[in-house]
Amino acid sequence: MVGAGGDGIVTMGDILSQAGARDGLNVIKTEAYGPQIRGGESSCVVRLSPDAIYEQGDAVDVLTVFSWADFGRFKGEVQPAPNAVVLFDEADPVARTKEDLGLGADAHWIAVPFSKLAGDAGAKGSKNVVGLGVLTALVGLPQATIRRAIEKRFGRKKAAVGELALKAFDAGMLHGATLASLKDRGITFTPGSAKLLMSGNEASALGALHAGCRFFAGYPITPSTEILQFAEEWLPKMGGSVVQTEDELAAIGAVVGASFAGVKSMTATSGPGLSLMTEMLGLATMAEVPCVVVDVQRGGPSTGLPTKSEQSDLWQAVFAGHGDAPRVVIAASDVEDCFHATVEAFNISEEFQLPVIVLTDQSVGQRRETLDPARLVHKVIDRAVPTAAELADYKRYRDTPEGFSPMSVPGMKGGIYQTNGLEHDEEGRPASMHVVHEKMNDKRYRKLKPIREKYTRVRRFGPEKADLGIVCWGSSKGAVKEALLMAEERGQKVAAFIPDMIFPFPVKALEEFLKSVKQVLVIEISFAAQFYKYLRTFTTLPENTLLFKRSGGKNLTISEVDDQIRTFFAKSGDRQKGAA
Amino acid sequence: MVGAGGDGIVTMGDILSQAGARDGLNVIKTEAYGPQIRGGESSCVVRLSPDAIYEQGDAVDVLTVFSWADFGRFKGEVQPAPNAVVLFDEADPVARTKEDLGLGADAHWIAVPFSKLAGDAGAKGSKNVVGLGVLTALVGLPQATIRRAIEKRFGRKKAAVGELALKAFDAGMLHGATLASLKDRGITFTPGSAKLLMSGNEASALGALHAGCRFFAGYPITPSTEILQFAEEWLPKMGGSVVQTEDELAAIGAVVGASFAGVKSMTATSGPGLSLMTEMLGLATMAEVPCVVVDVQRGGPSTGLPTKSEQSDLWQAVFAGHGDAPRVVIAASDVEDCFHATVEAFNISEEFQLPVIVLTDQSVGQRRETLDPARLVHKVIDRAVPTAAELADYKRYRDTPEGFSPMSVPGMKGGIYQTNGLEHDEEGRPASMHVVHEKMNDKRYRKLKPIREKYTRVRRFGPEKADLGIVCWGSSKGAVKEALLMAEERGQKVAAFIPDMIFPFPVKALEEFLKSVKQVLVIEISFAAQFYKYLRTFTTLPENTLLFKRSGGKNLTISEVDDQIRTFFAKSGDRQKGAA
Amino acid sequence: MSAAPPVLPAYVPGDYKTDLKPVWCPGCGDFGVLTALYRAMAELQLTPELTAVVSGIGCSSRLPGYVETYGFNTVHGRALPLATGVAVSRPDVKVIAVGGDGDGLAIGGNHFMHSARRNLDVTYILMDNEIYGLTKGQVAPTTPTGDKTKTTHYGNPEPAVDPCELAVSFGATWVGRAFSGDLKGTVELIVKALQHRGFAFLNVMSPCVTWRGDDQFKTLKAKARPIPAGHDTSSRAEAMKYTRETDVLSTGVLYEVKTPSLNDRLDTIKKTALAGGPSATVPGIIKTFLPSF
Amino acid sequence: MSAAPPVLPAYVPGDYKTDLKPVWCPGCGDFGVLTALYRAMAELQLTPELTAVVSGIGCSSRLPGYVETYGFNTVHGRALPLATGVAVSRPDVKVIAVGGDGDGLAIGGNHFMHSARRNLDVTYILMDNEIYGLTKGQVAPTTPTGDKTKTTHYGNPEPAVDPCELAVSFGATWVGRAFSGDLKGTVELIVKALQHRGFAFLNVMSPCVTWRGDDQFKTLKAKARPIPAGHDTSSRAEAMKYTRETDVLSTGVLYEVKTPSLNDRLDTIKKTALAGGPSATVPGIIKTFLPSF
Ligand SMILES: Cc1ncc(C[n+]2csc(CCOP(=O)(O)OP(=O)(O)O)c2C)c(N)n1
Ligand SMILES: Cc1ncc(C[n+]2csc(CCOP(=O)(O)OP(=O)(O)O)c2C)c(N)n1
Ligand code: SF4
Ligand code: SF4
Ligand SMILES: [Mg+2]
Ligand SMILES: [Mg+2]
Repeated sequence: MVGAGGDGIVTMGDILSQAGARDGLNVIKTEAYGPQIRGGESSCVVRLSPDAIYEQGDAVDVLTVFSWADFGRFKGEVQPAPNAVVLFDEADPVARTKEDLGLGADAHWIAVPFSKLAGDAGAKGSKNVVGLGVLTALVGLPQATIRRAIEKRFGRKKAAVGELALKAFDAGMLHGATLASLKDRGITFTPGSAKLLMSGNEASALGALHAGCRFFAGYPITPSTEILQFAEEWLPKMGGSVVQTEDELAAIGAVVGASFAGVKSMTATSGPGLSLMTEMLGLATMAEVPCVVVDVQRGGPSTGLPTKSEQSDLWQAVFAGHGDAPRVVIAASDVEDCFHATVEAFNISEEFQLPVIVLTDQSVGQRRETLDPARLVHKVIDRAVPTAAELADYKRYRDTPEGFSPMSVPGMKGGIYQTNGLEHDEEGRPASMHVVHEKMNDKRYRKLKPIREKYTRVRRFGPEKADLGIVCWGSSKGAVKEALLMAEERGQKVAAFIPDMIFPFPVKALEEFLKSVKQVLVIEISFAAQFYKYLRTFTTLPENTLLFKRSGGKNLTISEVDDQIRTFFAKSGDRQKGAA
Repeated sequence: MVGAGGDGIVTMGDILSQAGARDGLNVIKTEAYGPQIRGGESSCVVRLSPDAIYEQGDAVDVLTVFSWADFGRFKGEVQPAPNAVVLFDEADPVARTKEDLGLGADAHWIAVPFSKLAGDAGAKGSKNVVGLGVLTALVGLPQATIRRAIEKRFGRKKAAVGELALKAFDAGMLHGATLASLKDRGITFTPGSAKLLMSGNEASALGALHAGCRFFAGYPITPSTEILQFAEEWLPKMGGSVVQTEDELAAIGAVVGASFAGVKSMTATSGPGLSLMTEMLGLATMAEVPCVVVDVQRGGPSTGLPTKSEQSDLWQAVFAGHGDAPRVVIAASDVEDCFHATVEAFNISEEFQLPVIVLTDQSVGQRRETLDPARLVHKVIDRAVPTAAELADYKRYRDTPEGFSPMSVPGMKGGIYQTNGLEHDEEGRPASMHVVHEKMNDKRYRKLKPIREKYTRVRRFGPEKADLGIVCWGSSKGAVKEALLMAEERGQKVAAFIPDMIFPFPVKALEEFLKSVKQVLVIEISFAAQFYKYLRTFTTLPENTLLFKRSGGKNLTISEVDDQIRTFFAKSGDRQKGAA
Repeated sequence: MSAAPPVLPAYVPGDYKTDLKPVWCPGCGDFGVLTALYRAMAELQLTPELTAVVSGIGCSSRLPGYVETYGFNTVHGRALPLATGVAVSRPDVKVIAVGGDGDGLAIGGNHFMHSARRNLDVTYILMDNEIYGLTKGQVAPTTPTGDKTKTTHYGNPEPAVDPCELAVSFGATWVGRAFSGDLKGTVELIVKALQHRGFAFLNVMSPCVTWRGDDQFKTLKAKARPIPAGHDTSSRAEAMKYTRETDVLSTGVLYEVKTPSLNDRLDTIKKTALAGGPSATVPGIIKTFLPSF
Repeated sequence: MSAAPPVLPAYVPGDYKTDLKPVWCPGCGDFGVLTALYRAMAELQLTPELTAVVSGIGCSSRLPGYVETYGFNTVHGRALPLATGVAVSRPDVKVIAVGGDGDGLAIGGNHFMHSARRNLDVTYILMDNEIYGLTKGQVAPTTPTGDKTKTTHYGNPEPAVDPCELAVSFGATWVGRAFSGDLKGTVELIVKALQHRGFAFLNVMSPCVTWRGDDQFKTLKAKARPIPAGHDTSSRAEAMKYTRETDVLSTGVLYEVKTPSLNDRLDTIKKTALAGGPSATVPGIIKTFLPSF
């Protein structure tokens, strides 16, 4: 659906996706806007399916356009399938043809009097609802549910408004009925139990609450702000507190302070904010204070592409910071995963007393996806506090086999200690001798071993032995999974390795995977190939490893992955022929 | 020389090193202090030699101790050679023996009435000058020059003071003459023409002035502050300006602003400051504004070890920053090199319009070394500004084969442009489309190719073909070079590869080096092995590559390198026996 | 510092306009500020190529893209550090810094303090809409206590600051307040601010129609009234009287003193440093490192 | 907030002393502040395990290491953000933030502004020696114009700020000035600051004998005199009279108002949020994401 500001595109998408979720369909919805802060063009893509879906999908089967002029502004972003059903406003001053959109013969090109119908229904502004009506009748959508959704949405404030909207919907339905039915182009399904409809940012925030986070400090930044907003609304209802700080330096500082005080804490930001947090993360590592930072990646460098996705904060997350400063980095690959990754981040951070960064990105953070409520459960681990016995002779930084030691919190009588960001001894006293530094560096890095052993979340898809093995991370998962299914149908053996743990990396698992595939293809959305180069720091990739990388600003598409796979098999096919 | 606060250890070292420099000797001098902000113990090591020297040296040949208690506080930092000549104050309440210091039979253990002689000379506070006198007579130092140095130092304000000091010196000489001469333990040389005596930080600042830097903004931080102080004193005398900003965010911001205005600019800092500059460096990359940052590394993470050296800011310099943000990183390996690296940094930054970071460290930045004035010359390159023709149809970010385009500056009528940190097109207009982002990323990264081709400064030492090839960087050079000489004497074939260009890295040169040696040994002062892992990102090191890495807080010693070399040959010897 | 107005060509407001279309929402107060700036620049005949407009990040910070001078829309909160570099390294360039309340008072607050303290040769125009506009409506340091925003569901628990009061305490040597709904008044004040030598701070109340609704404009319009004639602009205590206002919005010059600007002082330093002698050369400096005895 | 003084044990100043020897130079003014703090804490019988002392980096910021409470010597300029986290997340803990003029007014200036604006439940003691001590003597935001330091060879070209004037304009609800050479007076003021609910700012002039010489102590001692009785501490304009002083150093309480502290306000928010109902649970929140029609 594409239209101008005021056409209600977003509302149209909301109603459609809510209705889908209500009937237990799988839904993924994304929105896009023009540069205008408000009143500019907007587009919304909703994918509905009774089967599992992992990506927004490259091409839309049904396209509704209220304004061809605005459609042009989303060139390359909203792509109709060759056989798409295209509905457009007959009153649109701009004219387009099937050919202009490069559609095939089997595409359906339907002019609809959207504006007129809305006007007749006495609700000029309701082109979007009329559109819903036409679609419902034409391709067969859950009519009853959509009606209820409309009622809820518009009737909320004034019942009359709701009724008007329903009138517009019915008008659309009636018109749709006059058109040759295209039910085959719609979806057939039996309504199931309702699903949650949630964005990745909401899932991250929810994960934090579930993990026991009771202090959140943050500074707004696109595309992460929803996490701050969610926390600000819900934490007070759970006895927690939120501070919108003056900047990101203060946000991460307050988080470290609250955690020092014994309260699970986190912040959320995007690239520019993460860069500003670099120094304070070093303090958290040095003073061994747990803290969680969610970084919703956007296009960089600098202010870059604030509203678009990219996977280019990897190096910043793993390597940034002066000195040798170990911290953990976890990636989230879809909406549900944002929940689990955040809980995991708290578990690791609290157990091992070091900062944990969760990398998500705009595509996962801001898209809405249906989830099964039953899956939003995750074990929660709490920080080890000293026992009475341990308090008897307490050393904050006691050098233990696992590298971390019980952390006392204000209120514990015997647990009083003074700490700092200087190198220090087991008691926390400043010490600048090489021997102490070596010993404490060793202590801080020693934690990585148990973490690596205990947290090995990796995903492996595809056959046990494969001709092509794709290694990627984060939001690339969706497109890769769908491409894998397509390859499977073609009988091509392709597997994928997608780690949740970025640092410390599950090296063993990766090396087993490398052994299980004939050739490796690394895929990432980073011009500098940050993931590929990062992999090289700890593992030796086969000589013939392939790399597909590009800048962000556009999510990885299924067809990009599919092309890579096809080309690979085409080539290897040639090689075999050659060999034969 | 070791003593308590007030013993004048530092002055003693100054006079000795100045006299050495005056007579054309090669001098390296380092100082160390206790945790006390003032009045604490202090030590000073001066190495004098007619031959070239590259390091402070591990063990001192002549040790003067005014207080054994304070000597103890420098355990492991000031180490007498087994056969050292040791002078100590007979009045010292604390007693030590040869054995306590683990000295050999051929060591000389001499009690001297320092305090008494000083008192008798009527200058109680002049133990240090008395000490100089004793040393001069005992091991034979350039007497006349030292006298003049003393006169200059103390006579500056009041002639009388100078005379008193000389009296104390003579008293020391007389006493020294009564002792069995140890001239063989001193140095024999013919005075040459005077050399410069300069610290690495001074050399960096000087390099900046030479390169044409006329704006400096900085915030004090140990161990880099001398650069700010030097700039603040000298830039006004050259028509330039210095601002001590409120923090490092402002410092790098002002530098980028001044450079945008067309003035060569730089800042200097250490780890914590560099971490705070992370975001602004991204803007410099995105808006393609030249700027130079000198990072004098200290022990980290966080506040860490502010007064001690480490090589652990490498990842921060190369990888920090959200998004794909290319910038250049250069390392300086000794005092003279601080000059050249800084000029080179300006040349690259101004020619290619991107930020350049110069990595030095506390050991190089704060030690004083003699230099041949004739060597402080370096070609200077200026920024390309648009010609009248180019201004006719000016595009600030015109997409050129080399990736950079002429940069206009305020005052140029046709050169007016508006820029930003958002992704932008060739005119600098904000653009968030993927295609533009891909194109401009490519433009910004394209600069690395000409840089890599044009700036290939690497150092290679040792035989063309070697059994062992050491790869290290920065201040490790000194110890490695001296260890190489020792190996050579033993007839062991050891070569070393020490790059000045860290990013983009001289990969070709490295790979040739790898081919030229049987086995590789990487040496660095970083617990996390930042250099070793960084090398892996772009080159495949041989399976059997050896790594020697440790935390900082203590400079790399010649014997550490020597031990590595000996062990290697011992082992390989065994292997050969085994083979035989 | 401001270049002497050239005799020819005479610039008209339109000459300072770029052909980039503002991304601002229809009705945004920032349009008023932009128009006022064009007029003020024309009134003073600022030479475009000798003028630089620097900003941070925010809706308001997009402004430099619309002004035909050297312009830099930098990163969030750092407009003044960048402006410092331009102003100090190029005293011949007239430097104007602009931005929002979040940019200048939240993340950039410290630079505001120190730029004012130094009496930096910069005119700083803050477009105060009492909200974070670009990020879609979160609380700002100037949002009144109790107001509901995207990040204050239960009403803003925090007191607001008065940017003009801050500027005075920071040591700004010229402090004014304007309302972008009053074009004429805003032009006048921008002209005065640009004419001041040293750090001039002008807080322009510039409504955000999207996240503060139409009420904001209405209430501001209702409250706005010029500072009574006879106000002693040289007294900090007197200036206080027109800060932390609730029922009125006093527009005009709150405070003004004449003291040497940062560039004046740095000039003096260069003179003292040279003490009449020739300027230093690198070879000359190198010599000072030779032991001379 | 400060824990109610326990009946037993009665703490004596020495109980708040750790056995870490201060690294300060002999004669450093910070010794006076430390001693005064011990006495003030004892006078109020602060419970050590329910007290946290937080600082940034600097000579003065080493102080937490010498106080037997939970202590955190953090990074340069960030004492107040860390203190914010402790104070807001643990309202039962008494939080004291300390640091130097460079730490709190240069790199940390913005946090000072916003902590004061929020009326954060923290007592902030700034040890003002008009210099960067730890880094060996560079100019600070409180160094008088014209003074020579390691980074002002030709005399400091920049005007100084008055930390107390800043605090008032930021919205601090308690502002005082002390001189560490006057132990009794400093103890009294620290006690008052600790008793204040909300953000209390105490600027203690604390000489740096090493980089400001002995004169600094002498001049301060000569200038110091208590604010005249009858001073109206509720008026910003009156407080101004005791700021930017040159010939005298007025010690005492400059400004004091009683308004709800940040924690008071956040408390109210929690009540409103729950509106009498039970607190939210994660499963409950999850349900709100189910389409309900
Ligand atoms: C380091 C950093 N943090 C956060 C952001 C996100 N951000 C962009 S503009 C802005 C604030 C906008 O408010 P204001 O400065 O008042 O400008 P306005 O849009 O209201 O004119 C924020 C928080 C950013 N771009 N960079
Ligand atoms: C990010 C960062 N920048 C700079 C420094 C270096 N530094 C340490 S303390 C200090 C200032 C000390 O002055 P002040 O805060 O007044 O404390 P004082 O030593 O005078 O008590 C500076 C600049 C640092 N540690 N971290
Ligand atoms: S969001 Fe507000 S401030 Fe931003 S452009 Fe729209 S009206 Fe103006
Ligand atoms: S340097 Fe100054 S401030 Fe620091 S301890 Fe010494 S006297 Fe105190
Ligand atoms: Mg705003
Ligand atoms: Mg200080």
